[in-house]
Amino acid sequence: METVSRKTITVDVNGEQYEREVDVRRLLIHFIRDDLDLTGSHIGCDTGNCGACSVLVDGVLVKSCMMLAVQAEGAKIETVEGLAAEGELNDLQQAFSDHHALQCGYCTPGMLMSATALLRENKTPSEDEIRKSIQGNICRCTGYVNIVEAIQAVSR
Amino acid sequence: MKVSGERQFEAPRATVWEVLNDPAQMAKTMPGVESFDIQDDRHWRAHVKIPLGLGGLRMSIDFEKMEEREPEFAKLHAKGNGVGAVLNMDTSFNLVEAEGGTNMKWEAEVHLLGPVASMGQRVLQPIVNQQVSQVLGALDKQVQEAKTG
Amino acid sequence: MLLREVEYARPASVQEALRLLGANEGARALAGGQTLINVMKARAASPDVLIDLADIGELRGIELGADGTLELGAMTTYTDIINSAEARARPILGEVCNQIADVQVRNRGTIGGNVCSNDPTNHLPPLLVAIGATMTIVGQDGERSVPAAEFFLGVYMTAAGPGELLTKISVPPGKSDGFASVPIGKEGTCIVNVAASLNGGAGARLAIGCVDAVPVLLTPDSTEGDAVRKAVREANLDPPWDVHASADYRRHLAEVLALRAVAQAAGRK
Amino acid sequence: MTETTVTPERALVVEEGDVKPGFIGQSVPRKEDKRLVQGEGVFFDDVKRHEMGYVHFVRSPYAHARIKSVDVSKAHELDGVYGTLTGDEVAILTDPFFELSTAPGANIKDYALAVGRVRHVGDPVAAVVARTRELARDAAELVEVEYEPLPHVLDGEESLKDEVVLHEEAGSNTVWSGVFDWGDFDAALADADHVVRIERLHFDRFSSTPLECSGCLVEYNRGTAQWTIHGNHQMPGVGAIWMAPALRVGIDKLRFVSQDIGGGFGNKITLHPQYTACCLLARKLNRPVQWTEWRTDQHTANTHGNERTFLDVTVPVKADGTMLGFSVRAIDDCGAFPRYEPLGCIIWAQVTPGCYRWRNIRVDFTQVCTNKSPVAPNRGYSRMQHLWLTERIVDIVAGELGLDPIEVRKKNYVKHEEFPYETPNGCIYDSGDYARCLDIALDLIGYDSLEEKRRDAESRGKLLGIGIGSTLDSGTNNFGQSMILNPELQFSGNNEVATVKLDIFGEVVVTLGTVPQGQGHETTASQVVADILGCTPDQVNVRAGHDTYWNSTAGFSGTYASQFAVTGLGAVKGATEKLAGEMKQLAAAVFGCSPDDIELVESQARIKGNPEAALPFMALGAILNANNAGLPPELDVTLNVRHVYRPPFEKPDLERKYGNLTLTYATQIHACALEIDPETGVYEIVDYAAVDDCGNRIHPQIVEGQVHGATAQALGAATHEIFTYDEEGNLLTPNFYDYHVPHALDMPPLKTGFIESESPFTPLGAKGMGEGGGAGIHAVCAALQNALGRRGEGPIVWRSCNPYEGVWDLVQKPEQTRKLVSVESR
Repeated sequence: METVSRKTITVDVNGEQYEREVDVRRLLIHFIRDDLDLTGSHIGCDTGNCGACSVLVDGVLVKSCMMLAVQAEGAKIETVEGLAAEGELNDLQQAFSDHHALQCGYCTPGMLMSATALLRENKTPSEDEIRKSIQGNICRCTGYVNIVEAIQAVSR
Repeated sequence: MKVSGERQFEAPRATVWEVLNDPAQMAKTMPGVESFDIQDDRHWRAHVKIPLGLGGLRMSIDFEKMEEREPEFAKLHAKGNGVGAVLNMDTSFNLVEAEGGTNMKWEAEVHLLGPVASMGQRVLQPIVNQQVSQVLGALDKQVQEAKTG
Repeated sequence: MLLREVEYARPASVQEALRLLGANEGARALAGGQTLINVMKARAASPDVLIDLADIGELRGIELGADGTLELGAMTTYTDIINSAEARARPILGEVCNQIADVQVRNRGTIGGNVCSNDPTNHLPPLLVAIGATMTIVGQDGERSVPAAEFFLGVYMTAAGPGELLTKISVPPGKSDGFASVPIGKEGTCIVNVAASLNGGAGARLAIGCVDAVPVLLTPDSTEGDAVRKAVREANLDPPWDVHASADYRRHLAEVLALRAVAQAAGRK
Repeated sequence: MTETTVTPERALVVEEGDVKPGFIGQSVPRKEDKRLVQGEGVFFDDVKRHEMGYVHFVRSPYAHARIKSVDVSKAHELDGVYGTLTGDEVAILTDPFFELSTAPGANIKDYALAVGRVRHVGDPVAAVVARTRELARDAAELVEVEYEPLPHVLDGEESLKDEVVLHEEAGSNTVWSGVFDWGDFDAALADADHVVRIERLHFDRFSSTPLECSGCLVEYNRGTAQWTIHGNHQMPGVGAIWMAPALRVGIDKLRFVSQDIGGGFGNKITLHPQYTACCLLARKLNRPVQWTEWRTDQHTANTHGNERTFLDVTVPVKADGTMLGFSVRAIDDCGAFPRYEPLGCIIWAQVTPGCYRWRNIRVDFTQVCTNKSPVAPNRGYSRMQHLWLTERIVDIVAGELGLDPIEVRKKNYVKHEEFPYETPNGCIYDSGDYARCLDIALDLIGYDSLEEKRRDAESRGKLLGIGIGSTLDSGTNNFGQSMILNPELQFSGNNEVATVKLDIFGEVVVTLGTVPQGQGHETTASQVVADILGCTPDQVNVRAGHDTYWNSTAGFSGTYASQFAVTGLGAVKGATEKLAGEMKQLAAAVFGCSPDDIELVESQARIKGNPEAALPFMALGAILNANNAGLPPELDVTLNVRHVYRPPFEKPDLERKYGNLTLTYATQIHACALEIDPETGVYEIVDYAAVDDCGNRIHPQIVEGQVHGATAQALGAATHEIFTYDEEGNLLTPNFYDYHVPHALDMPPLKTGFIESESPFTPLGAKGMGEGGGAGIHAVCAALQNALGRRGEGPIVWRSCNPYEGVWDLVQKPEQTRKLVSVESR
């Protein structure tokens, strides 16, 4: 085995197969946004603190700005674009709107992925468990009040 | 940021002075030095990749001898340019004969600019201490070689 | 946010990883990447080659030995530790891992990556020193064990040198441990953290983090307040200054938190 | 449990219940949500163009240095680099941006890139464009800039000495200075029973850091010499006013387009330098160029909030606690370039007395530049800093004289029956009931069980503190106040524009001149249109975002300074009422009756009392657009209507610096309970209430969301968020690693309450209310003071930001801050 600076990778994103050649240095978030044109996931910082880039990789919630695209070789990736089946909002997305859990919507994709990961593991989380599940997702508009309420509403 | 200290060398002052003033020997004391070119006896430039554990910080550093009183005192100015880091450093050495060798009092005033400085604040001091201890260790080796060589 | 050119390989075994690390001068192991990738984004320090350890199965997993010793593979994530039944043999481990950053970081960040990056504000270096863990390092010339207290050498520098890999961390059994910290905000980066362990049999072990390049190990005469305060004062700590705290404030917090960590440890038989 | 229990249905609130007849006043589903929760919004960085180049700015590592040379040759040699731009080119191709200030500020030369000198760390020196983002950054590292470091100055007071001058052409660091003197302060001083003096207070430098950083994709059309800027500029109307003259083109050559913006909070108003550089590059390289700002660039070189030092505060007080006025010397640090400044030197005068009835106020105000990042009108702009001063005065005066800060507020608040209330400098507070909002807030945090809470805290070794923060959110600027700063400026009044049309198939289409960044304009506009036309919000299609060409815009178009509910919806209401009139005229022409006989209800134009005689909207649209033969010639109807809303303002009296500077005043009164661990200085907010009064609420949920978000930003600014520089001029909190904004676990239980004091001055009785949350800073400072101080002793909280070590210092060395305050009793 020798080291390479470019690599062809295949990934499954929201059920669709993609094969692309990428630089090793390309971050997964840039690969998703720029190469695959799935611009739902966002970038809000350059130190891995804000969580706007959160996606699920093989069912595990990660910040895609702290992974290289080549590390996602062969993985099954879920992004916000995959949550609603044919434009029908799922319960979590509907609850975010009903409870005004988003204002500018920039952190919302990351918040939805974190909440999705939480609810898959724990159907009835306490408020503290909810806050802990989105601790890695910064929001500057809502003060988190309605986001916690929206997740509570879906888990009740 | 000011850093200073003292160091004992088991070698006569003249030997320590000779090493300190020979850019080629001083080059060997610098961590991660890759290349070294000497313009004249007062100016030389070093290309270094300072090993920072997680990777190297590439910098080209221009040294200039500011002041010199053989064999007791020397003052150097160093200006380093790297990516995301600009280094301005003034260092001075005082050599005093002591029984069994030479006592060197040194001090350095380090000004670091750019993103590396603003993000690395809390690790800066420990890293500088690490680099200084490596330089002094290497300097000791050079002095021993000069003494026996 | 945009990395420099870098080479990459993803070996399937420790041996293959060692060969690649040895063959490439500027190579670094890539574990969870939760520190290394950020450092590379800032282009502050960039390795030339990344050896991704993700496919090396032997580096994962948590085993509880018959004598109660816990063996953790270097690539075990914080989340693995938090959810592991075996790891409850040393409860402080999961409790502290659960304070590190957030879910996303805990899902990818590894215990090996945490200790090998040895950022002065990390939680695990002082904890592993206090509870007397042992690190297993593998190099071209075989395997050796290094006690945690001698593993940490400097900022981002440990006993695992270039061309070597940390493969395993062994934690002796025990319950009466404590960990106290002042983080920036809730569960943020630590301003000061202190780990304490009382069941080494040889009296209390205290390790103070964030006050030097490496954890500062202290062994106070007893768990009494004055003894603990004396030990911290005699260590004459010289903490770095940064925007969150002055040297004086860190020195003061080290004392207060040492008392609280020891009290917590004493309360947990 | 997080309790947002206090919404319209809460028992505590007296006046809920009278639900508005139509959609106004209801929390209808937000139109924006469907796309945003599916990741289908369009933010500027989502826009892509074939063969676009990525821009990366080369930035100064020095706080102050002369630029001796910029060598881009090595950058050009890198494969994939499309081109570069340097300061010398900018100085030739453009003129400096015009300055609002009088001399010496007027003489400052501000360009798209640094020309001749760099004046703060991060100041852009050159720009490189390349095929990929990574290549652009690689190439930026190959640009060799030779600097000659100059001494720098980082402190406002120090900078006033002009020992180090940033702008040679200005000759001084003073951007603007003036004295404001209303009432008779000397008489008040003579009449006082006590005079409380506070030597120094300091409002720290921070920013509400929107999660989406700034940026743009710029296309240049060589044939028409016209630029299209896909970006997130909050105030394109004014942005174009700066950029067009600099680029030496007509203002119509600049088309701003944005759909979704990831928050702004005032930090996306002064983007004209970076945008101008991108326009030059798009033209020079004849290719679309895309600039995305990363977090570290945003903190080090984009915008900060105003940092303000208050000196020699003097407060005459009567024995019964009545405060007669105050005098203060204020020094405002605007960083390296006054870009939206010096407007901040007058904006605070919209709320000169704060919430209080004192009549004698003297402010000696100076704005100065320093070698730090430039400031922008961050949320609360200039009023927050001043209101923090008035609240600190009230708490310190109460503390020193042994009075209850709540009683002192009640005694000195403007009374409910005194509205509309004219302030000492001629502003008119339209409506409100400050005392009642305070009572609701105290009730929400269980104030009457205060002593019990204090004892419980002490039993756990903690110190309990309760603090109040009262603010006014002055909305809808009269830009005439800028003439007080510089009489030659030709800005006054305000405006916003909207168009409403009935399409051929009867669809109602609305366009706005505003630039929403999360405030839900599409939804609230559709509520107003639906209520006037008698249809439902779902039938109203409001075009998303802003487009200078596609939608209609006006000089002050944009979204800033808490004014949409008044100017934006005022324009929508005006346009819709005209359309309704035209629809009635058309229906009347078809039915042969008078327009007064026609009513618009259930999406139809009907003859009153005769529901069968009805024309659905589709019929009206079809008749006028495609079947208009036979209509009476004098029928002047287009069903496509534009309305510009202009608030009723006069030009201020420049001599006396007197006049109405803002149309509406929303209120926010906050109550904070916190516990301090005296051993470490760590403190935690254990209970919190925010009560809002912004006149008629168009969409209660959106209003409450603004209160939540602004409060969170204030709590961040009060506890950890601060832009600190080291002595080299490096910013030490350049990104979210060290600049700690509140995360989910940091937020306390937040309770909200509200009342609705209708505004007599606005089309819908509503008031702008996005910027009142600053009260959180005042409340935390007051609570810290309450926890640590007792009458006449204990420390003084003199800074707006109090991180743990700051509180530990207050506890350890009370005398250091105690000496800032003195009381002279007669």
